[in-house]
Amino acid sequence: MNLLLEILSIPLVQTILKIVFMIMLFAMPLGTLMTLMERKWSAMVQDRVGPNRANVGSFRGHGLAHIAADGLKSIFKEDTMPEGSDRFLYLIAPFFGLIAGVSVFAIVPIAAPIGSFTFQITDIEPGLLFIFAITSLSVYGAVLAGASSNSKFALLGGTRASAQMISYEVFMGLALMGIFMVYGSTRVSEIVDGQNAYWFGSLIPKWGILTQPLGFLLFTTALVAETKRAPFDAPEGESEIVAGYFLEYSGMRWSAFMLAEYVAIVGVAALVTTLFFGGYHVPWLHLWESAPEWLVRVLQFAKFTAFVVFFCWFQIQLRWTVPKFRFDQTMALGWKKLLPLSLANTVATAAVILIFV
Amino acid sequence: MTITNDYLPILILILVGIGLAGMFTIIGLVVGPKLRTREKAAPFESGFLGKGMEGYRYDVKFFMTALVFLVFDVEIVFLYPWTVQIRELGWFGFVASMVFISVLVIGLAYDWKKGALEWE
Amino acid sequence: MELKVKQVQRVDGFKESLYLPAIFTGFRLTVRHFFRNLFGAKDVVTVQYPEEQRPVSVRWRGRHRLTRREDGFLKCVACYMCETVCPAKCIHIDAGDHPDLSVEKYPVRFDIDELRCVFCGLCVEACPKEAIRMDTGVISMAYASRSTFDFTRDLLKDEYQPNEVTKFLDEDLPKPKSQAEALPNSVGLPAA
Amino acid sequence: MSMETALAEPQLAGLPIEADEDTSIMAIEVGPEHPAMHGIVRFTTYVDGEMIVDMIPEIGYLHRGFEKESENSKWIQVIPYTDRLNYVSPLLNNIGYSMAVEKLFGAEVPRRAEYTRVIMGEISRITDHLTCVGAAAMEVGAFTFFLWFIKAREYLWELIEQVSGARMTTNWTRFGGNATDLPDGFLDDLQERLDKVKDILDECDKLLSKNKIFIDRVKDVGTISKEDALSFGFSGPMLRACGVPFDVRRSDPHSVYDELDFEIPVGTVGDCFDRYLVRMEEMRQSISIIEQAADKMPYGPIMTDQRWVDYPDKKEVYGNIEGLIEHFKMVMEGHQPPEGEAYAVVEGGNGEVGFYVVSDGSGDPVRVRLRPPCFNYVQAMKHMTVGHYIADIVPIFGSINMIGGELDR
Amino acid sequence: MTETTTAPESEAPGALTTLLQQQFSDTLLDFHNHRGDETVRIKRGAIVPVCQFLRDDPRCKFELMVDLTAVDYFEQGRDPRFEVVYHFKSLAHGHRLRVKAPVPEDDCRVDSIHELWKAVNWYERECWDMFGIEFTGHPNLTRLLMYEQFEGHPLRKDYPMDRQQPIMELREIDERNQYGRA
Repeated sequence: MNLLLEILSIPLVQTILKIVFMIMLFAMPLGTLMTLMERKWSAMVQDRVGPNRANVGSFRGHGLAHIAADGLKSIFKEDTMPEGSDRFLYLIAPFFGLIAGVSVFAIVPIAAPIGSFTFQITDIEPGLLFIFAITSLSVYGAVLAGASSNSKFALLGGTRASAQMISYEVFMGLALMGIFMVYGSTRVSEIVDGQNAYWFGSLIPKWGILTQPLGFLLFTTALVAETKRAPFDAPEGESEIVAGYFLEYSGMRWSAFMLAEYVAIVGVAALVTTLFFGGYHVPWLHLWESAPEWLVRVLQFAKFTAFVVFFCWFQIQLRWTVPKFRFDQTMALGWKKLLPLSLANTVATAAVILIFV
Repeated sequence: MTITNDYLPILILILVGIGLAGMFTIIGLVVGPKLRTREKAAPFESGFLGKGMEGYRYDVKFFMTALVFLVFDVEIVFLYPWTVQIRELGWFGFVASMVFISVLVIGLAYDWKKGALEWE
Repeated sequence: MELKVKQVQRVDGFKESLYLPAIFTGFRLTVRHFFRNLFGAKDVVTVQYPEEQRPVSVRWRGRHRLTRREDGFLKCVACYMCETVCPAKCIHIDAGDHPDLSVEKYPVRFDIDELRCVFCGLCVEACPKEAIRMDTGVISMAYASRSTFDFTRDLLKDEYQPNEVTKFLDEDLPKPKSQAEALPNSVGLPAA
Repeated sequence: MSMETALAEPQLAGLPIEADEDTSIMAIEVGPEHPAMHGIVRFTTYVDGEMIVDMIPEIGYLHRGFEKESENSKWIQVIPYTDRLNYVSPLLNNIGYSMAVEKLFGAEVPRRAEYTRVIMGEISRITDHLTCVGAAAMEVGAFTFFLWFIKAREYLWELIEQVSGARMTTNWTRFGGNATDLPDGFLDDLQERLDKVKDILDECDKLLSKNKIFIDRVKDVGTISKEDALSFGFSGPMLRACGVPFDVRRSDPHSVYDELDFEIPVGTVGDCFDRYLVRMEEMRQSISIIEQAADKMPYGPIMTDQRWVDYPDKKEVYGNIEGLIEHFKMVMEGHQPPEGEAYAVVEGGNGEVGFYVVSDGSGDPVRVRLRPPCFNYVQAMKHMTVGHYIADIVPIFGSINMIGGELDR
Repeated sequence: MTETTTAPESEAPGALTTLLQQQFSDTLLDFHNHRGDETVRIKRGAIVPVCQFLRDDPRCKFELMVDLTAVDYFEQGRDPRFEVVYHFKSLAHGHRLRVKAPVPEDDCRVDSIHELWKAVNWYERECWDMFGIEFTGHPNLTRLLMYEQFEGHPLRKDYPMDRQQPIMELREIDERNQYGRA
């Protein structure tokens, strides 16, 4: 028993356990579930039933078996490689999306720390700046996939993806400046703790959505554009350039792209929750002073998960509500509307902080 | 708080990402059937046997976008320290940053006027 | 009536250029549908096909059926009208002498190639005897082998199972034993 | 046009640039195997970056020889073929062809038959517009919109099924009337379903018509001027979107449309947005037409009593020998319209559907010609797309409502 | 057989026919007004001036070239064998007109009117494709519905229904890829 506790107190072991929990038990299952939920939820919006036919024996689980069926199907599909493609780049392109998607969870806390033990894989000082660095990595996935496929449609998709993603990165950073100013840090744990404060005694929590409403809109928009989902899915553009940058991919490598996309959805939801909705903090929980510590952690994790699921749902709902932008309109929206807006937001936040604080 | 403790997890995570994608690739390569035909190997060309992207040239707009991005992204990086330290730096920092931001805005206005933002 | 012209309204003003109001309106609609269907599938129109079948109208032109006379014999008199009028040329008839002398002919062979059939219903209209009908209500025919679609006179059988290979043979048709027995069954002639 | 010809005579192919090693122009095949091509057609698109500089449409992928097949059939056997022309509004084709043959016969159609034709034709027009608008919207990303429209279309197709016995392959009209009358209780069901369709139209209108993302995609895209549209032979909603109030239902009054009150929606600019709005409004007008026609529906026969125009009444066929022989003769020899030629026109789902029929007095047609409305639209695709982005092919092509069966016949 | 119908001939000429009679008296072959469809048959050489007149004259003002097709009277044994049929519609006056130009089999050509209406281009291509009637002056008289290697003209009455065409090779997209290159 002591030995076990001793092993568990080694930081590296703790880190690995956290990673296993976050990735294998939280992000990946949620991402995989999203592949089905995208279809089920869209079906509900569109007055359909959605997939419900795959079965294991008599078990259908309202379509849950489709997750396994999809996986099995793509395993047994041929992994094609188009003629004249750059084999190495074609091979490594699916890696980047998954790396970026997974790495986002490094800085997301899911519950309050107990002593020195944090429910967060790592709490680095640059925090969100790291996120920007990582998300820009996923540009490579799209660009390399598009460039190496030796297909015109894929190339168009790849170039579109690169232009769109780097552009939206600019004001993704700008949109978050307000948050940095309000909470005075780029470290995620400090931003989350900053949101645990209240206005008017303990009436209204100081969540990011309330301190930075415009920042929230801009950041969410930029993140959705970063994940190349509707309404910013011009790089995929399934009706004009067929499937965009991953047009030539099939089988498991195609699944890697898909999984990366859905993990990214979860990542976006986790980031939005963390930065704008108090992270794991359950509002007004501090009023219940006698709450046992474990229950508080469970409640915090439950609140965090609920918000993450809600924002996953929100992104999927958004996709099935709005049409998509044309590529040049995406760019124009970014550079001509969102960029000035986020600059203005930054300046206004700075002025307000300096005047009132 | 050492570099190792803070950044090792990120390295591990990147390895996890690589591992996942690698697993996917390897499973696909090992288990999937291999029946290559000429039609299947040809890049998609709406039903014809295409020749791929020979002769394609990038639109110059993409390079313009890259240039504009470069300028803005690098300049925005300079703003981060100010945002974190805004209370300490006070109005002096604000004015200084405004000068900096106005340079950015002028740059944006110039690009806009020059049509670098138009996708025509 | 005079020509009335209505100019369509191209709404594209300031409110639209904000993007968000329209997106919120859209959200209200889609979310309403989502929750209506999440709790009780109130708006779902999907038909779960093999278990649940869409009710078809009584006029639905489905698989063909050959009707019988009161004595159980085929109504068809092998007049070739349906064969002539069929635009897909999917009906093939061979005529033979009817055991009931008052009827003259009956189809020894009556084949319908349902793979060629376009389900236009012209054969039903052309038939002067109401011998062929398409009122079985069968909306889909999906069988494993091509030969199953070559429907022969088995169509006559009241409970037709195309996957069973049993054919409806001439022996299965009721046969009057003598002329005297045959004549009263026919229409238009006085009973002997 | 082959490339050699094009290069030899660039001014004829309308080449925008000279043959030159240093151009950055790339050919992209859009179609036939392409998700936006919901009929089969090939557009060889030449793009400079993302901008379309030239486009060569190629059609004929769905050519089934309708005209040749018709000339080798009897007159009545052509009606099932017409279902397969514009397969989202088959009844309008049925009506158009029957009108052409009736014109040859000089036959009168009973008023009840005309009114049912109006009701069924307008239902078909709504299904056509639902498909067109829905599919075009789907391709700019509004998938929900499309599926709600398809739901509405399903309600209407079930109505068509109640009357004709099939959803799409209706084969419903005959020369001098219709094959079947409206069933009992049809008009109540009709009203109920029309109300549902109206609700869906309102809902979809709210979802999309004021959404700036959608407006951005369709506004000032694929604009065609009034003069060009006329010169290209546009008709139907495409021409009306340019501001020309040309509607065959009013300009060449047929059937009982002159007893019904409706407005012709017209646009101003002639872009995809106008076409979308015109079609949306036309569906509402069609619903109003159906409601009026249902109110005014007279009682009476549904087939003409003129002999030799259609089969004799079933009662006569079963009851007396003259009727039987006449029936036999008409089935075996076919309907025999008198010698002559006729061009009958109906306002189809996407424009003027004209049938030109020539008879030599025998049972086989000499010529059955369909004038397909979307033939002209696809011809004008180059005119409408050059100068736009690749992504604009999608809304433009969606708005012209190309139906492969009708285009290629 | 034709109890209900009357013979199409001996009907009074319509207003447009009269106008065309005045303008093109020497090229007008005959006319009829069967079932209210005003129809004129003209010599094929005069098709361009007649169509020009129909489009531009304020009394005609046919903005729409509705349809262009041909009819093969092979089985009827008529001479000339083909007839090219034009349908026009005027929005200003609301009238329609059918113009027919007979074309003999041995000299199977008629002047193209593609410069008058933009829509004509494809209609003439289709007509050439289907009937083999050559439209002189057409900029790009190639097959439209059929493929380039198709043999024969399918809508001619002497083209048998069940004729087999030679099987084509799988087509690659060489030629069109080379846009703007020598």
